[in-house]
Amino acid sequence: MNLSLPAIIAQTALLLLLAPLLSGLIRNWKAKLQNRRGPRVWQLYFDLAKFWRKDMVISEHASWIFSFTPYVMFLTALAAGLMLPMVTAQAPLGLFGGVLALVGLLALGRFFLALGGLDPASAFGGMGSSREMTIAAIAEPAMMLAIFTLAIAAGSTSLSQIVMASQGPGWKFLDPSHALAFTAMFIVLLAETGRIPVDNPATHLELTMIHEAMLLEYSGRYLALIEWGASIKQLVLMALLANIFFPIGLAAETTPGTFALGLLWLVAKLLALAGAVVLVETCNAKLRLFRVPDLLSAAFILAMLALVSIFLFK
Amino acid sequence: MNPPAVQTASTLITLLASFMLVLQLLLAVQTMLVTNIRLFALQSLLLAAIAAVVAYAYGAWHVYVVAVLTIIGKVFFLPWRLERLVRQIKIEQEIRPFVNMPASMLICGALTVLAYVVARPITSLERLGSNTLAVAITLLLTGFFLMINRRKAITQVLALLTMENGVMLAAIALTTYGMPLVVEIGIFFDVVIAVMVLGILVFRIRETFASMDVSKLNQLKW
Amino acid sequence: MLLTFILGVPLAAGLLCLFARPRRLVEILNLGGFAIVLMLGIKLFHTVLAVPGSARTECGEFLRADALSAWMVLLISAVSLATSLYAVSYFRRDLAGGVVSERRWREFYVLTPLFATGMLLVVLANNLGVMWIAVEATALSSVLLVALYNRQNSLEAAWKYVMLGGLGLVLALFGTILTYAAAIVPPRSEMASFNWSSLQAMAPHIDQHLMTLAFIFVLVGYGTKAGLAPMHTWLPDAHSEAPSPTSAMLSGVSLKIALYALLRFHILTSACLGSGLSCHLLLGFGLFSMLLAGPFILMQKNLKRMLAYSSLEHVGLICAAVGMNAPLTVFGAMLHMGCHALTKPVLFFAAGNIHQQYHTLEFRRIGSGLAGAMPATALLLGLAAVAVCGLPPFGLFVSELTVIAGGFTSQQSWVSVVILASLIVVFCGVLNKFSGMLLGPGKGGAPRETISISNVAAMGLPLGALLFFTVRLPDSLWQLMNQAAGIIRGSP
Amino acid sequence: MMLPPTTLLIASLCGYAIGAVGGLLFMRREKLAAAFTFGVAALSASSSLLAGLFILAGAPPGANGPLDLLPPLIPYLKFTVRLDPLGAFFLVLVSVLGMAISIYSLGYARGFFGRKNVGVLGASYNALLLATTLLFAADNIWVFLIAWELMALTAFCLVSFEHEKPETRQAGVLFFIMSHIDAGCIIAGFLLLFQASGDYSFSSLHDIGARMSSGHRNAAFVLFLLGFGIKSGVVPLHVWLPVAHPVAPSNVSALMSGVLIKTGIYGLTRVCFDFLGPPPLGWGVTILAVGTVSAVLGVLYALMEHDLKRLLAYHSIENIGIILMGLGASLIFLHTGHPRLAALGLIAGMYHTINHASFKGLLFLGAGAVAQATHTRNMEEMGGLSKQMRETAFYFLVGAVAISALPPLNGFVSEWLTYQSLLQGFDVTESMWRLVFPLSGAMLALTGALAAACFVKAFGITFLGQPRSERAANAVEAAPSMRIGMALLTAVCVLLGLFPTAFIRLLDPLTQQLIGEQISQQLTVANGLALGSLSQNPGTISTLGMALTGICLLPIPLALWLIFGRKARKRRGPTWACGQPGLTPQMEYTATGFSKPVRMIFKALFQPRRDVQREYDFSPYFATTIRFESHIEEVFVERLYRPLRIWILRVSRRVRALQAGSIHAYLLYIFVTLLLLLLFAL
Repeated sequence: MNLSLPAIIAQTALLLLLAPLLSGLIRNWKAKLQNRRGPRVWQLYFDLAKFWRKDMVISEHASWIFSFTPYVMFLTALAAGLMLPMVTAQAPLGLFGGVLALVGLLALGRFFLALGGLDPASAFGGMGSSREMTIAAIAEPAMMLAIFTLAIAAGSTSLSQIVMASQGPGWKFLDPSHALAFTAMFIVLLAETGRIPVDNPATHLELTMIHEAMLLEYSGRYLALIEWGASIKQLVLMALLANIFFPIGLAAETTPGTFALGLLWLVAKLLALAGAVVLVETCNAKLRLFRVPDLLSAAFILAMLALVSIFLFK
Repeated sequence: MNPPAVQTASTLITLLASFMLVLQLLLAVQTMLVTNIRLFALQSLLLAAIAAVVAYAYGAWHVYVVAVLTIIGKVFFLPWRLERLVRQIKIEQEIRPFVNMPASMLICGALTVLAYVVARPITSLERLGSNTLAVAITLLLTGFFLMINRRKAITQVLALLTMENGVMLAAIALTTYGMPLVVEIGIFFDVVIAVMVLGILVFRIRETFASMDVSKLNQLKW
Repeated sequence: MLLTFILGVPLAAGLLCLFARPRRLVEILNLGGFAIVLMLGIKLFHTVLAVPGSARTECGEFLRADALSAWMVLLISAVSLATSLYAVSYFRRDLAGGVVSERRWREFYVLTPLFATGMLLVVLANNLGVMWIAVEATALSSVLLVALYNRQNSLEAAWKYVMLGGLGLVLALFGTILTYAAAIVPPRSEMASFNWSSLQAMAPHIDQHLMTLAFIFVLVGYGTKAGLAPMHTWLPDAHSEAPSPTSAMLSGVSLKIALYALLRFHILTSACLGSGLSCHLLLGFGLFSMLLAGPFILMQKNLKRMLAYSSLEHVGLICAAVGMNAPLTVFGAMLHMGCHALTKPVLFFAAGNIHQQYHTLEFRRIGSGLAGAMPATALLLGLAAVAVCGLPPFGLFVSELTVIAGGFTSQQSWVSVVILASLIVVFCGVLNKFSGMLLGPGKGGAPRETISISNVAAMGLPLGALLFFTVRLPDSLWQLMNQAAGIIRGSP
Repeated sequence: MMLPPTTLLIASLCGYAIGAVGGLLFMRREKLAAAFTFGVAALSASSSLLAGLFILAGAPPGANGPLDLLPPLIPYLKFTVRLDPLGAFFLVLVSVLGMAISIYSLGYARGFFGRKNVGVLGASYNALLLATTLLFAADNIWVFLIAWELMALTAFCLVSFEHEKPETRQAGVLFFIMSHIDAGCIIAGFLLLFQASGDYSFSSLHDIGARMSSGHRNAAFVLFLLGFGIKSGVVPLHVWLPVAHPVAPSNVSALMSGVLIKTGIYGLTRVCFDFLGPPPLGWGVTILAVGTVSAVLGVLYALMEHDLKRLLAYHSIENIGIILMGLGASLIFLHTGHPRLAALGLIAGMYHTINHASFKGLLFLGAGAVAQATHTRNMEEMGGLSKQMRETAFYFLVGAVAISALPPLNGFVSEWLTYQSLLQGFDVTESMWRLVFPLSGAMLALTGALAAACFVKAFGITFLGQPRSERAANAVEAAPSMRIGMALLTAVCVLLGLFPTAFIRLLDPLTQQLIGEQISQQLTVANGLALGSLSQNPGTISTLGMALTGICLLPIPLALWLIFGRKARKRRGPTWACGQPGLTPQMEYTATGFSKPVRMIFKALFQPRRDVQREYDFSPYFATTIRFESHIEEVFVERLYRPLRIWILRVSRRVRALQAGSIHAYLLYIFVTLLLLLLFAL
C-alpha cells in the first residue's frame, strides 16, 4: 500500500475531465430519448468556463460558511474519487480510506452544501437542505447494507480488496447477493445523484426541486465549483458501482497497455450505467417527496435480501 | 402447708374466677353506665377475694397487701371517681354499642372458646385453680371486645380496667406467690395514675368537644 | 452509684422545676440535668466496656446495665439534651406568642425530665416488671406532653395515644406476667426472682408453650408502643400533634425504648424456643411497617405526619434487621438506632420552626421557597432530609447498607430487596414534598425568620455529631454496638 | 520529575474539596467565589489528568495504589482507592472535561452575578467533580457506592440550581428519583457479587462471576444493566435525561452529558469485563440491541426538538447507544473466543466514549454561550448568530461535524472502528445471530446520517440566516474565558480525529487489563499514518491523510480562479425572494419545518398532533391570523411512565383508607392481629 504520485495526479485529472463529459452525455441522451436535440455533449465545460469568469452576487445575509461551502463540496468529491479504484485495481489513495471513508467524505460535502443552502436566509435553501438531508438519511442504511454484503465477502472495507475479491476466479459478480446488492445500490445512486424519480435536476420549480434549491443563491465561481463537484460526485458513485460490481479489466500490473485497457473498460461500464440511468429517468415520473421513502425502503429490503442470500446460497 | 387446704383453695379460686367471667359477660350486655361501673367494682371485689385466698393458702403476707390495695383502689376509689366524673359531665346513662346484644353475646362466647383452646396445651400451671389462665385470657379478650364495642370515653376506660382485672387475676393466681411486691405496688399505682390521667383527658375532651362520643374524634387521618 | 445517679439527676431536675420560679433557672435545670446524664452515660459505657460481656448492677441487682442498656442510655441522654436545648427558644417564642400559658410551659419542663427518667429506668431496670412499670410511666408522662397545647387535635391525638398505648401496655403486662409464671419451674416452689439476669440463665428450662403465648402478648403490647404496623395507628397522630420538642423525643427515642423492651423478651424467647418464632414475627412486622409507611409518605399532606411515618419506616427497618438475625444485620440495627436518633429530632425541630413561622404544617399552605424565607432552617432541614433518606455522607447510608448487605450474606436476599424497594418509595415521597417546599420562588412579603443561636445549635449539633461519627467512628463505640448486637443475638 | 499518580490523584481530590469549601466560605463575594472555585477546579483537574496519563502511559507497577484515603470507619468499611487503566482512562475523561469546563465557567458564572449564589454553584460543581473522580478511582464497593450517591446528590443540587422555575424543580425531582432507583439496582447487583466473594474490595471481585450460579450471574447482569442503563440514559430508561440536562446551567449540562452519563458506561464495562467473568452470548446481544435502539430513537427524537439543549441531550442518548454497540460486540467476541476482536470492539466503545465527551461537552458549552447571549434555548428565536458570535459559531461547527461522524474529525474515527468490529463480527459465528451485526451496522449508518441532518438543522437554524428575534439580533460574543474553554475542547476533537493511532496506543493497558490483548500495533498501519482494521487484508483510514489531501488539492480551484476569474468581482446583494422586496425572517425555514419530512416519514413513531386555527373575516381562504401548533409526545412517557405513576398513586390512595381516624377501627386492627397470632402462632 504505497502512494504513487503519478497515479494520484492521473486519477485527479481523469476525475476533473471525465465528470462534466459524463453529465453532459446523460443530458444529451435524455434529450435524444425525448425527441429533443438537447445540449451538446461537452456543453458543461463551456458552462463551467463561463461561470468562472462571471461576477458573483452574494446574499447580504450570508456568512463565511456560504463562501467556504463550494470548496468543501469540490474537494471532498475529488478526495473521495481518489480513494476509488477506477483504472487500476489499486486505488491511488486506497491507504487513506476505503468505502466508508468515501461515503463519509461525500456526506461531509453534503453537510456543508446543506448549510450553504440555509445560509442566505431564503426559504428555498432551507427547503432544499431539509429534503436533501432527509433523503440522504434514509438512503444511507440501504447503501451501507449493500456495501456490507460486498465487504463481508471481501472481509475488508478497502475498495481495492473488495474489487479483487469480487474479481477472483469465476464470474463471482453473477451470484444473487451481488445482483440484489447492485439493484439496491443503483436505487441509492439515483437518490444520491438527484435523479428522477427522486429529484429532477432540470427543474427549477419551487416545490419539486431539492438539489437545485440549495444552489439558488450561488453564482459565478462558487456555482462552478459546486456544479463541478456535483458531477464529480456523480462520476465517483457511478464508477464505484461499475467497479465493485463488475470489476472487469481493472489494471492489475502497471503497464501502459493494461492502463489503456482499463480505461476503455471503465468508459464502457460508465456508458452502460449512464444508459441505464437515462432509461430510468425517461421512463419514470418524479415521485412525490413522501413517496421517496417507499422507493428507498425497497432498496433497503433488497440489500437485506442480498445479505440473507449469503446464507442461502453459501 | 397441708394439701387439703390447697385443694379447697384451688376449688375456691376456680369458682371465684368463673364468677368474674360471668360478671364480664354481664358487663358485655348491660347498657346502663352506672350499673357497668358497679359491676366492675363487684368484679374487682372477687379479684380481691381470690388474692385473699391465695394469700391464705400460701401464707404469703404480701398478697394480702395486694388484696387490700385492690379493695381500696378498684372496689371503692376508682368506681367512686368514675361515678363522680359521670355526674360532673352529665352524660346520659344509655350506652349505645355498635354491635347489638345477642351478637355481642355470641362474640364473647367465641372468644371464651378461643381462650380455652389457647390455654389448653399449657399444662405446667395446674397448681392453683384449674383453668384460671383461660379465664384470664377470656377476661382480656372480652374486655378488648368491649373496648371496641363502646362509643363513650368512660366506657372504654371501664373496659380497659376490666382487662386489667384479667391481667391481675393471672398475676395472682398463676404465679404461686403473686408478683414481687414492688411490682404489684408499682402496677397498682400505675393503674391509679392512669385513671387519673384518663379522667383529666376525658374532662378536657368534654369541655373542648362538648361531647363524650369517642367516635366523633376522627379529625386526624392519613 | 453510677446508675442511681443517672436515674436520680433527671428526676431531681424535674421535681425542682416544680418549685423553681425564674424561667431561666428552669431551663438551666433541664439543660444541666441532661448534660450531666450524658456525661454519666459516657462514663457508664466506658465502665461497661471495661470488662467485655459483663453487666454492672446496683441497689442489690435492682438496676442493671449491660452494653445494650448503655447504648440506649447514650441515645436517650443525647436526644433529651438536644430537645431541652431546642425547647428553650421554642417555648420562648410560644410564650411570647401566647400560644402556651405559663402553667403549661412549666408542665413541659417538669414532665420532660420525668419522661426521660422513665425511659432511663426502662433500660436500666433489671426486673422485667419494673421495666413494664417504667414504660407505663413514660406513656403517662408523654400523654400529658402530647396534650400540652390543649387544642382539639392534640386532645384527640392524646386520647388515641393513651387508649391504644394503655391497651398495648395491658397486653404487655399480661405477657410479662405469663413470662414470670412460666419462669416458675415446679421443683423450685419458693419465691422466684424476676430479674433479667436470672431469667436469662434459666431461659432454656422455661415452659415453651407458655413462653410462646407470653411473647405473642408482649409483641402485640410493646409493639403497639413501638409503633409497629398495624398497631402503629396512634403514632402519626401523637407525633404530629405534640409540641415539636416532645415529638422529637417520641420519635427519637421513645419508640426505640419500647422496641428495647420488646427485644429483651425476644432474647428470652429465642433462648427458650430457638430463634425461629420471634425472629420471623419481628421480621414480618418490620417489613409490614416499612411497606405500609411508603404509600402514606407518597400521599402525605402534613409535614410532621410525614416525619412520623418515616419514623414508622425506620422502626420497621430496625425490627426487620433484628429479625433477620445475622451478625451484620443486628449490628446494622444498632447503628441505625443511633443514626436515626441523631437525625429525626433535627427534622422535628425544623418542623417546629416552620410551624411557628407559618402557623401550619400543611405542605399546601406552607407553599414553596422556604430556602429563601428561612435559610438556616431550610438548610438544616434539607441536610437532615438527605440524612434520613439514607444518602451519604450521613451515617444512615452506612447502617442501611449494612443491614441490606447482611441480608444478602445470610441468604435472605429477598428481604433486602424488599427493604431496598420500600426505602426507594419513601425517598420518592420525601424528595417530592421537600423539594416542593424548600425550593422554588419565595412568597412575596413573607417575613424572614429570626433564629436564635441555641435554636441553630440544637439542630446543627446532632447533625454535626452524626457526620463526625460517620467519618470517624470511635473504636469504643463500635465495640459497644457490637456487644449490644451480641447480646441481642443471645451470646451473653 | 514525575510524581506517583496516586499523589496527584489525592492532590486533585483535596483540591476539589478545598474548592467546595472555598465556594461556601466566599458565598457573599461572588467574583472571588467564581474565580476561586473554578480556578481551583481547573488546577485539580489538570493534576488528575496527569495522574491518569501516567497510568495509561504505563506507570511503574505499584505506583497506582491501592491506598486508603481515610482510616476505615468500621473494620469492614475501607476507603481504598486505586488507579487501574480502566479507571485511569475515565479519570482522563473527567479531567479533560473538567479542565475545559472550569475555564469556561470562569466567564459563564458572570451570567449569574447578582441574581444567583455563585458560591453554591462553584461549591457543588467542585463536589460533583470530586465525587466523579472518586468514583473512577474507587477500589471498594463502599467507596464506589458512596461516590455514586454523592454524585447523584450534588448533580441534583446543580440541576435544580435555578429552582425558581417550576420545570427545573420537576426535572430535579425526576432526575433524583431515577438516579436513586439506579442506585438501588446497583446496590443489589454489587451485593449479589459480595455474596459470592465475601469481601468488598474490587480486587477480590475479579472474575467472581465464574464462582456464581448462572441464575445469580444473570440476575446481577440485569440489575447492573438497569442501574447503569438508567444512569447513562439508555432507551427506555432515558426519560430523565432530556428533562434534566437542559435545565441545568450549561457548564453543568456539559459535565453531565460529557462525564456523568459515562459513569454508567464505566460501571458496565467494569462489571461485564472485570467482575462477571466469561459472558454468555445473550449479554452481548442484549447490549448490542439496546445500544442500536437507543442510537436510532435518540437521534430521531433529537431531530424533533427545537430546544437547543434538549436536542443535544437526546444526542447523548444516541451516542451512548453507539458506545454500547461497541461494547456489546466486544462481549459477543469474548463469548465466541476472539479476544483480539473483543479488544477492537472495546477500543471502539472507549474511543467513542472520550470522543462523545469532548464534542458533546463542546456543543453544550457552545449552546450555553448562545443561551446566555440570547436568553433563550428555543432555536426558533435564534438565527444569524454566526455574525455576532464568530468564534462560538466556529467551535460549534467543529463540534457539529465531529458528532455527525464526518471525516476527518474524531466522531468519524470511532464510528469507523465500530463499523469494523461489527463487520468482522459476521464471521465469528455460524448462528443466525450474526445477522445482528450488519443490521445494527445499517442502523448505525441511519443514525449517522440523521445526526448529520439534525446538526445541519441545529447549526443552520441557530447560527445562519437572519436573526429571528430581537434578542438574537443584538447578541454579543461570549466572554474570553468561555471561548478559551471551547477552544480547548475543539483542539481535543481535532487531535483525537487526526491522530487516532497515537491515542489508541494509550488504550493498550486498558485492553491488556480487561481482555489480555494489546492490539495497538496491529491497528497501526504505515507507521502511524493510517489506522487499520485488524483483518488479514485490512481496510484502512487516515484522517490525517484526508486532511492533507484536501489541502494539497486546494491549489486546483485557486489555480483555476487565477486563470479564469481574476477579473470577476464579488457583489453583496439581497437574497432572491421571488421578486418581492424585503425578505423577512418569517420567510425563513424554521427548525420545525426543517424536520417536517422526517416527522412525516416516521409518523408511526412520533404520532404528531397538529392543530391549525385560522381566523377569517369573510372567506376561509383569506385568513387574518393562522395559529399552527404541532406537538409530539414521547411514546415511553405516554405508554410506560405516566400510567405507572398514576397506578402507584391510586394504590397509595387506596391504602390510605386504613388510617381513617376512627379509634374503634384502630382497636380492631390490634384485636385482629392478636387473634390471628393466637390462632396461628400456637
